[in-house]
Parts: sequence; C-alpha cells; structure tokens
Amino acid sequence: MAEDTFEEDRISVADRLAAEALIVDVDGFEGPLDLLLTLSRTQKVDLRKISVLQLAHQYLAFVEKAKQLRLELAADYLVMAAWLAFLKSRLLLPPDPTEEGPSGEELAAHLAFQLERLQAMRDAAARLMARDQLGRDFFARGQSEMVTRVRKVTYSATLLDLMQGYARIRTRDEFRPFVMDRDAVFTMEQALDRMRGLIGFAGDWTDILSYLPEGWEMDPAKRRSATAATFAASLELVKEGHLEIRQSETFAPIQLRKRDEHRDRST
Amino acid sequence: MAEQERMVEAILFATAEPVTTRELEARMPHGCDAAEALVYLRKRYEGRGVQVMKVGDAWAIRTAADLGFLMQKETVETRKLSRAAIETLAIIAYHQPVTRAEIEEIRGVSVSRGTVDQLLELEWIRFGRRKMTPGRPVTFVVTQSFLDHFGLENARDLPGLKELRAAGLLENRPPPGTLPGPETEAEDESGEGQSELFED
Amino acid sequence: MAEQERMVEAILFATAEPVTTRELEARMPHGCDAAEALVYLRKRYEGRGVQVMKVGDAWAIRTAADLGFLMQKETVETRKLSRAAIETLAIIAYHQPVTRAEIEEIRGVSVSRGTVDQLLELEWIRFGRRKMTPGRPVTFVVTQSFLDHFGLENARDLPGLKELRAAGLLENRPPPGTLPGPETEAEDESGEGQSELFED
Repeated sequence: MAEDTFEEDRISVADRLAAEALIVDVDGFEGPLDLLLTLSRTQKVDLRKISVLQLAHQYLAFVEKAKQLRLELAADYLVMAAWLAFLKSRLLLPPDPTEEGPSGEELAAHLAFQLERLQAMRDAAARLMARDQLGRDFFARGQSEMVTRVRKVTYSATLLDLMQGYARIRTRDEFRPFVMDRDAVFTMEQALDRMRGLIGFAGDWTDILSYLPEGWEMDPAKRRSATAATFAASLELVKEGHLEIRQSETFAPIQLRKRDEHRDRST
Repeated sequence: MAEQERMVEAILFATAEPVTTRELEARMPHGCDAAEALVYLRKRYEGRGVQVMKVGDAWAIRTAADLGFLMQKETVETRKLSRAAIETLAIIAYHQPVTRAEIEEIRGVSVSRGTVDQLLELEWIRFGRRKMTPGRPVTFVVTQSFLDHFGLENARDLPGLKELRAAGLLENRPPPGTLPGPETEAEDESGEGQSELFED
Repeated sequence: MAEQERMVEAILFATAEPVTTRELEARMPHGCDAAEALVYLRKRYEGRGVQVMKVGDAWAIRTAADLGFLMQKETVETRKLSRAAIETLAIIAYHQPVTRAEIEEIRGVSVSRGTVDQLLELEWIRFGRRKMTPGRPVTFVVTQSFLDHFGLENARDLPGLKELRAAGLLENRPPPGTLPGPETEAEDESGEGQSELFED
C-alpha cells in the first residue's frame, strides 16, 4: 500500500482538477475507452509512453468522484473500473509465479495499444472527412440525361428494399392478429384424456405435477399450460367422482389419488 | 483567361440547366469575362466527344451529334420494383433453389406469372435444377447480375433475420414462443452463434 | 484511338455515376480498348476545370476540387453525420472487411443500429463476405460510392493507411490471455481478407 500513496502523490493537483472537471461532462463520452483516452491526454506524452498505472489512478479517481456527486455511471464504466483496479494490483504487486494468466505488463500494453488504435482511427476519420467531398467540393455531371432516343424502362430495388421485404414476410407470423399458437397450449380435453388413462394407477397420494405430459416440463410456457390443464382436468374428475384431491396448506403440493369405493365405505 | 476558362468549364459541366453568360459572370469572381472564356472553351472542345453549344441564349455542354448512338443507355427510365416482385425476389435469394409452390407457401399468396416473368427478364433470377420431388418442379435461383446489382458477393452474405433485427430493419419484438415450420429452422441456422454479437 | 477517346469522353460526360471499363466497352463498338483511351483522356484533362477520375474499377468526370467555390448552387445539403457514424465509417474503411464485434472492440462501445443503418442508406458501406469464424458473422466493407464521394481511386489510397499498417494499428490483436484457437484463427483470416481487398 506504500506504493499506492506514492502513486497518488505523483498525480499533480492540476491534473486531478482537470479530471474532476470531466465529471460534469460524463454524458459526452462514448464509453470507458473514450474517457480513458481523454484522461490520457493530461499526461501530455506520446500514447506509446503513457503510464497505464497513472491512467488507472485517474480513471478510478474519476469514478470515485462521480460516486460522490451521486452521478449514475453506466455499467460498462464500472466494469472498466473493476478491471483497472485489478490491473493496478497486478502492476503494483510483485508477480506471483503460481498465478495463471497474462502479466500486468501484458495487460497494460494491450490497453495502451487499444488507446493508441482508437486515437489513430479518430485521426484517420478526421483526415477522411477533411478530404474534398463529392457534392461539396467537387461535382458530378449536372445534366446526365442528354439524348432521349430510346425509352427503356428498368426496374430498380435496393438491398434495403430486398431485406425489408424479406423481413416483412418472415415476421408476419409475429403480429398476426388473434390467432392462438396451439403448439404451446395443452387443452383440458387433452389433459382429461390423459388423466383418465392414468388414474387407474393412482392408488396412493401423488403430486399432480407427476401427471404432466412428457416433453412439457421444461419450457416455461408449455409447463404453465400443461399444469393448468391438468389441474382443471383433475377437478373435473373429482366432480365426476373418480378422483380425490387435497392440498395440505397454501402453496403446498397438490396431491391426487383414485377414489376407492371400498375405502369410502369403511370410513 | 485560362483560369476563367476552367471556371466556365466546371460550371457548365455541373449545372443541370444551360447557363447564360450573365449567370456565369454572376457566379465567377468579380471582373471575369465569361463571353471571352466561352470563345476559348468552345474552341477547345471542337472535334471532341462533347461540344460547348448555344441553347437559346444560354450555354451547355452536350454530346457531339455523331456520338448520339452511344447514349442509348442514358435514356432509361427507372421504376421501383413492385412489392410483390421484391418479396418474391427476396424469397428466392434467401431460399434458393426454390420452387414456385414454395414461394407461394412462404408469401401466403399466389405468385403471378407476370412477377416471375419480370424478374426473369431483369435477369435477376433464372431457372435452377428441377427438384427431385413428384412432378419434378422447376426451381428458381438468383443470378450473377442480381449479386452485382445488390452489391453482394454471394447470396449467403445476406443477413439473417436476427441480423436484420439488430440492424433495426425489423421491429424488435420478442421472438414468438414457438417456431412454426421448417423455414424457421433454416433461418435459425444462418443466425446461429451470431446472437451473441448482434443481440442488444 | 482519337475516336475511341471521343467516345469515352462522351459517355463519361453523359452520366453522373462512375462507369466501369467493361461497361464502356460494352457500349462502344466492338473491339475498342477503353482502358487505353482513358489513359489519353485523363492526360488531356489534367489541370482543366473538370477531371477524369478513377473510382475503384470505374471512371467518372468530376469538377476540379479547387473550383468548389463556384458551385454553391449545386451543393447538396448532406445530413450531418454523428461522431459515432464517422468513426464507424473510418474503422470500416481502414479495417475492412470488419465485423460489428470488431468495430465495437476498437471503439470500446456498442455500435447503435442507427449508425450502421445510416451508412448503409448512404450506400457508403455494404455487406462483405461472411467471416470464416464461429458464427460466420457478416462483415462490412466500403463501396464504390464511398470512394467516389471522397475522391479516392482505391481503398488503398486512404490517407495514412500505410503508416497505420506499419505501426501495427490495423491489426486485430486479441487481448492477452485469450486462449489460442478460434480467436487467433479469426485474426489470421481477417489479415488475409484485408490484403485481398486492398489489391485491385
């Protein structure tokens, strides 16, 4: 931890103020990498020579400050903070030979590479946009249809038309109005048929869930439908006098057994 | 004067309508002599593939009269493809080789002869191999000119449904609880593994 | 050859879109050599008010960039691109063919669907070949319209491309600790595709 304090001291007051000034503008950043890139500028060195350790400090200070100001940071900023804290500890502690994975230096070098690459792409984008552009600096032929001798009709369509057309057809099913999707629905009739065949074996109290049809237990939608239908069918069978049903307390398992004429008479 | 000639050349080239001398001078820096520049420019284009011509009291660059035969392509009229044709084309592109019956099954309506004829005429589709099913129906596939027109290297490069959704081309709604029909399976296959990259 | 040069001149003047050598020859009488005629024509227009420009494998006549000030009337108001869109465009241009995941890796944020949509709509990017990596994700590449818009002959002429490549900044370096395997393959694959794309 001694090194830690030492590192803190290395960040100048001015830099810290600059970093804090960024807080106000947190919405202006396009993600943690963008923020890191901005912070790295306060180091005023070539991106290749940047101190990743110092940068990690700056970033963590930023997140700390944001917390104090009760600013909500998006999750990816916090993920980056956690990762940088991990990186910091790897960089500060002597390497543990038993530890697996890349060294702190390797991780730091990769972060530096990412920052340099992002900066390079920004510069490239700026250079691209600074080029002479068609319709702004240089121009195409204004009068392209010159001769009208042969009139031939051609049909055009763009790739977007094509993809939207396809999407339209393939998703029609998703918004067709009021058609029940029978595949995920187990009807009471089906449940009754099934139960009638099974109750012959229900000599003793059994959980109603064991009567669910095979293949309907896993998918939540199917399971719900099958449970409801089986329950309704069981009530129907109780009404018809074929079944007995009980539940020991609220939310306890519902149990079924076959109604036994002998048992009825004896009790 | 060479500079003024360049200016007149650029303006006549880029303007949709013929331009009068007065308008030329209004657009050029103060003190230019468009009339004189036009004399030089006109001379420069003598015998070339295009000519500086007077149209009423204005000026324009036009194709040399003897080369008019080259211009037939410029006279085409472009019309949007009908929705039926686009949908049929899309189904062929995504499902090729596909029979007419299969197209009708996917679209849910019958495919008019005119639609298929039109796509054949555009050379965006052609007949593929016959299917080895009863009746041996002909199939349709897309052509190289289809790929050229839509800037694709391969019909397989067309994005799958999931990707279309990620690109905002579909309403982003939860997928339906069930996957009806074998078509959906095929679609799933193409999108497989991409969900990771494209889901938001 | 003088006659062929005139024909190429007439065809290029008559159209706003770039025309490929193949298309030129298809329109010219049989046996013409458009490529050779273009060499002469290009030379002829050097330093003039309009220029013969190469756009990918096509050709177009465009006004000289230094005369843009004359054209206020022709200037089309283009939608202002967001910073995200500009960066995404640059990444696609310099790293093509590139997947959405790779773009996100470079920018450190997810690519919003509107961004890609806007670039597709401008026809500055299109779908490239799918990557041969798990999930076979679609890739993006820049189009001929992109080259035309920015006055580039070729994607290789992008400003600073060589320096960026020499500095290793166009590499798709996997983060340390990533298991060798699919990722590494992916990287190899992308390296291959890129060089292929920047070749004519």
